[in-house]
Amino acid sequence: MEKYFDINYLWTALPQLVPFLWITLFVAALSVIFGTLLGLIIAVFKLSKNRFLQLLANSYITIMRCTPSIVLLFLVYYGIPAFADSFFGIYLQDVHTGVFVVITFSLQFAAMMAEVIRSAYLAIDKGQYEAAVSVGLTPFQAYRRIIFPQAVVVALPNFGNGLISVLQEGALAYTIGFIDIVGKANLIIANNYNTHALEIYIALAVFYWVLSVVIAKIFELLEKAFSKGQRSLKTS
Amino acid sequence: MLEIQNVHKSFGKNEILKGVDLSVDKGDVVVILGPSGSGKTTLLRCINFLERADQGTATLGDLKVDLHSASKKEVLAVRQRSAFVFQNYNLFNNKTAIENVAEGLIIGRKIPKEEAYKIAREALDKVGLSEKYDSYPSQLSGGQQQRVGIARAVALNPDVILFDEPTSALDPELVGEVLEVMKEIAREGTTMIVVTHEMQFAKDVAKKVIFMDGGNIVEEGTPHEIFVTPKEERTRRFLRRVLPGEYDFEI
Amino acid sequence: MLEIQNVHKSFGKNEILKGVDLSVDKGDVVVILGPSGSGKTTLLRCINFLERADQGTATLGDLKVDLHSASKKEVLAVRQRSAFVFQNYNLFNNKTAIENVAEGLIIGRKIPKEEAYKIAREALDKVGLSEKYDSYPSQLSGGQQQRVGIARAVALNPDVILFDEPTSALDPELVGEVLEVMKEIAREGTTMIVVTHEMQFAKDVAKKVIFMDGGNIVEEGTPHEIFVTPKEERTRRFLRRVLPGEYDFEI
Amino acid sequence: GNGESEKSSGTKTTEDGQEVRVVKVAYDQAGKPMTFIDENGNATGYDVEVMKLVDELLPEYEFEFVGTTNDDLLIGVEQGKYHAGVKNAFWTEERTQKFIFPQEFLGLSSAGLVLKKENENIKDLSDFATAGMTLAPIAANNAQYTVIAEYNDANPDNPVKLQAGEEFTVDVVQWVNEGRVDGGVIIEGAFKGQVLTEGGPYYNLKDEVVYNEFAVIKTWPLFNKNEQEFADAYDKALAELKETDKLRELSVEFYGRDLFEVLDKVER
Amino acid sequence: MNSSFINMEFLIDTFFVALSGVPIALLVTVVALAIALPIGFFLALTRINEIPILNGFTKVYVSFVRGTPIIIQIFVLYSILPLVLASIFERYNIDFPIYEVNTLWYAFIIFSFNTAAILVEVFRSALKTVNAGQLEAAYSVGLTTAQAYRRIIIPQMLVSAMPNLCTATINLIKATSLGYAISLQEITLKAKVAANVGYNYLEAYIDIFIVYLILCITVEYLFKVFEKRLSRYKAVATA
Ligand SMILES: Nc1ncnc2c1ncn2[C@@H]1O[C@H](COP(=O)(O)OP(=O)(O)OP(=O)(O)O)[C@@H](O)[C@H]1O
Ligand SMILES: Nc1ncnc2c1ncn2[C@@H]1O[C@H](COP(=O)(O)OP(=O)(O)OP(=O)(O)O)[C@@H](O)[C@H]1O
Ligand SMILES: [Mg+2]
Ligand SMILES: [Mg+2]
Repeated sequence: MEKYFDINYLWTALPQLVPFLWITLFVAALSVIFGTLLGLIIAVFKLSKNRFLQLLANSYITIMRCTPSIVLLFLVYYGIPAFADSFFGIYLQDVHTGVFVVITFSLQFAAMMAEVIRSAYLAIDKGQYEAAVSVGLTPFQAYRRIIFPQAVVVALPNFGNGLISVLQEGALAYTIGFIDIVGKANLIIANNYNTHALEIYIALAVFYWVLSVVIAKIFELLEKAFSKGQRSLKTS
Repeated sequence: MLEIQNVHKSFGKNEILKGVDLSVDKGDVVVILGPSGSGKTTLLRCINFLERADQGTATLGDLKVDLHSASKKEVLAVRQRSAFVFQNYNLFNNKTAIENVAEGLIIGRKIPKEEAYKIAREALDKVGLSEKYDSYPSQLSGGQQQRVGIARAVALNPDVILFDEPTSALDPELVGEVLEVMKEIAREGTTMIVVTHEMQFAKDVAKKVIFMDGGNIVEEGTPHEIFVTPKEERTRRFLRRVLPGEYDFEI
Repeated sequence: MLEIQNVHKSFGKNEILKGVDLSVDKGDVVVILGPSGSGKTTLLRCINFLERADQGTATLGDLKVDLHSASKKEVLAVRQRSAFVFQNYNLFNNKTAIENVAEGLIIGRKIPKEEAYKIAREALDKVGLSEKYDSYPSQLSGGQQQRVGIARAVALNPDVILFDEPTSALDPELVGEVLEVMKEIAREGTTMIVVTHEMQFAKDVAKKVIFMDGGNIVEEGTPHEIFVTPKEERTRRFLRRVLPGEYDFEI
Repeated sequence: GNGESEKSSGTKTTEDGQEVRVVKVAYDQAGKPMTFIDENGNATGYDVEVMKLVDELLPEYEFEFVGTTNDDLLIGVEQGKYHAGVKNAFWTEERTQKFIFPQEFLGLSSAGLVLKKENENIKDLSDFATAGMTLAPIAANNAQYTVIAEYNDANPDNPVKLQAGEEFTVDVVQWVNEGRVDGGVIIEGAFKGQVLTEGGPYYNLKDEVVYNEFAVIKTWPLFNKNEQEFADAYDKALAELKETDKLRELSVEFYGRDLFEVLDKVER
Repeated sequence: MNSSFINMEFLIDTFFVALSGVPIALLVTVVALAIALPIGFFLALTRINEIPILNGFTKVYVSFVRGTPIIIQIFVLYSILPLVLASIFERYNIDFPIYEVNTLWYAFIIFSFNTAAILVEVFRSALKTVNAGQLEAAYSVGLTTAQAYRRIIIPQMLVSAMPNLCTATINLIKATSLGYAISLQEITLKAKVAANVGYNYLEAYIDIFIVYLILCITVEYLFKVFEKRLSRYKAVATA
């Protein structure tokens, strides 16, 4: 198999891929920001007492959960411009591919975050809120100063996982011609007449692996930093 | 000082409070007794608007509010004049002991930070926690946590403090320290309503003991009246179950 | 019946048990007292191999085992001749009351299913739960759960039952029903080792009371010896803290 | 497609006052040597270079080349996001319903089988099918897939085992040499680039594998349904180009061979 | 509204084409789960009990699978596996026609490999939710470790694992859509092949979308029913 596996392809690919790493990270960062905001809204809907809003939130989460990313990506990428054009006569075909990528992964991340936010909120004992209002804080102050800081700690690990998964889903963006790190890898492969893809993909895997380990580590540290005063979960 | 009238509260179809009246004079300690499920907790929670009553009024000094339809402003006003000590402490997990005590002063009462911390330190000293200012709740024993809870209430200098079984989540050995602190505070003339099963405390401290059952006040009177010469059969039955057989009550 | 010798156990650098000896005769009830952290739970757990002791032996009837190096078979043998009642019940959450009791009989003892269920029903009847055969633990009150726990132990008809603070997780009102069941079982001649803070129970039922502190047995004797005429200052100090001031102990 | 998209394509005015329409021409950025991005990040390849020549001949148009994937190119041209697209596309009846195929084809493409040296005697698809050989999967959106599928339709009693797959997972030359499959479909230019060029990735296999051409096929640019005018302009320009040797030169440059020499034998 | 934009006839025809890929997608899902469940559980135990070498191995394995996109895993395994096996077979003169193996086998291996790692984490967190007292109680009535796990721990663990298992299954079904990259005759590939003839991609993707939606919602529903049955014992405590 030495005939086929030529490690030189891997070494030469690494430096070519590096500059595109930031595009991947940029897309992930934007998706995380928009996705979190949208997720917050959906979580509020789901927690509300209004049946209709609950239904809305549940349907949204189910649909997102059940749609393969690649399918969602295509539906957004082709569906939104077509829809905007047919119904509103708005021309969106000049919009950069990256925008659709960000929309897709924001939509998906929002569904994940809605559940993360909701469960973090529910994980905080109701007594914390009651104690806060009983010493004369307004409900808003109670959320901001007591509930929110504690919920953040609960949400952090899942948030980290969500972040890693958005990065990974981003690997599909090249299928609509988006040149991030995976797109670049595909271009390198194409320039080798579609040969030696394995080496290039291993290089990619290395990037992703290191990235995810680093992210997991960062979140572990964040969690530690934020959870001062929290009981460690070790049950004696 | 505090007067509650005709409090009704249902959860779904269950009527938990069936028109409860209660009055406490300034500086008095009232102890509420009663079997599990009789509505003691619910009554305290209604007073502090942790639950909305279906009906009823409360008069706290010159402030008169409807327990059902009070406005946000009125709710806040009642809460700022009262304080609550929870059975399971409910200290703010993300704040140190002193931050727990200062929080309500700084944010709720808008007292300058420095002054608030001074008050908080005094309150913690009073409950014997001078060493623990900067400990997080998770670093304190149950008894210490509950003492922070009491300091948090006391620091607010409220018109009335509501205690909901403040010692029942504690190990038997730790009960004593918390009761001691409560007695001390009572002696200083703080108005208190206390739900508890600690008969000795009721005997030593209470001005009035109230026995509740099934959402009603069955009987009220001095500790002696309730413990030694209860009029109602239900009261007697309850006391027999709770007090050890050989318990020899003397006043 | 049961004889324990020279039990040592450390967690990390902390030596929790420092050579404990203990013997119980058939049909006797031994009560173990002691402050929190003195090693009472650890001792019981070592006897049942829920912890491996660092050193020590146990003789259970004709079975003699090394508490440190017993083989899997010996461990199983000890467990099949003893039973444990846990502070927080530890009922099998996924099994009904009767299944909880029958489980050890059917799987552990290989008793035919039908017979096992018969034994289980009798045990549950004995603790007053004839109505609750098919209830899951989540559908039972704390006192009922602990009674199932006791039935589970009794059904095994073990040489000795180990109780670790069986009432301390219960609401005050529910303590009585469990103590009552335990007294009943003691009266039937079951050998029991009981860690508890219930002095009244110790007084009424125990043949021998053991006071532990810091991993050692400080004093042992009849209830009268320990409660009324304790020899050791440490025992006296402990009793003073645990017994209410006016507690007037008479034997 | 739809009417409104036309308005949105930009126009510019040159210094001599002429209106110039900017059109987007998409190309498959992973289609070396037909369409690809060179080391400097510029669009090139046979199809792209021809379109650049067309652009030169059409002063009223300015081409903007947009690199993308196969799938996006097809849908994008159909929807009007791109005005035209080049991807070494073959002609099929169904595709004429979605796109305008102009009168003039863009170039020629030699498709063939990669085989092990020992199977040199397999000259075309029917030999291949008769020998019961296995074929490497072809991406479902690749025209090669359609060619084989059409052969199978025409020869129902002697079909080739056809499997759809994904471009990047199948390294055709390697698979054939390994023995993972008996043969694979490849474009001549790609084969030359991989195997026959010194320094090519599989130059070391030049004596192990062979390329047996089974067809030379015309390839077409695809135009959006509303771009008839643009397509007509293209036709005019391409007819002009075919008068010259320029296309032949490009064919030699990218495919290593002047395919126009066999034009009279081309069936489709 | 532009009616020519979506070709209804194609949309409907292709729906059934896409639907015909469901059995393969489900087959891969079921086989992958069947292989991954015991492996995942076993590895979770090695993690929880901190068994020296296996624990480290599992950590790396899980971190690789969770750290890299599945499409890359699919590709790397699909390329490497036959090469490695072929050279092993060659060395030991085993005459096995490795290249005639159906892609389905690759799919089984790849998705089992991936799913097992996911399940390690699912089971690990589920095992942690079972109170240690349950095991002790089982010991105290004379059950062996194996008996205790089979009768007490696993039934309880499964209940808290159910929601995550459901998610893992749905993600697995969705991930089989990437099987198109290795010529797996599943939903996405079938629809895309159909789309290629006339370039009806948007219609094809709408069909794929609908098929997955139906499939996953059904699975979600089945899990809910099953979970309810499993957690009978958690019946709301009536105080
Ligand atoms: N939020 C709620 N929703 C429904 N029912 C409730 C709620 N809170 C309390 N209850 C019911 O109201 C009744 C009275 O509860 P409450 O907590 O006031 O009793 P209590 O006297 O404090 O009892 P305990 O001594 O056990 O604390 C109980 O039957 C309880 O189940
Ligand atoms: N698994 C363990 N690891 C480390 N230390 C332990 C462990 N179990 C118990 N200990 C320590 O051993 C000491 C004795 O514990 P043990 O539970 O036996 O005391 P106890 O007498 O039962 O106290 P209590 O009355 O509070 O139940 C305590 O200091 C405890 O922290
Ligand atoms: Mg209460
Ligand atoms: Mg203990």
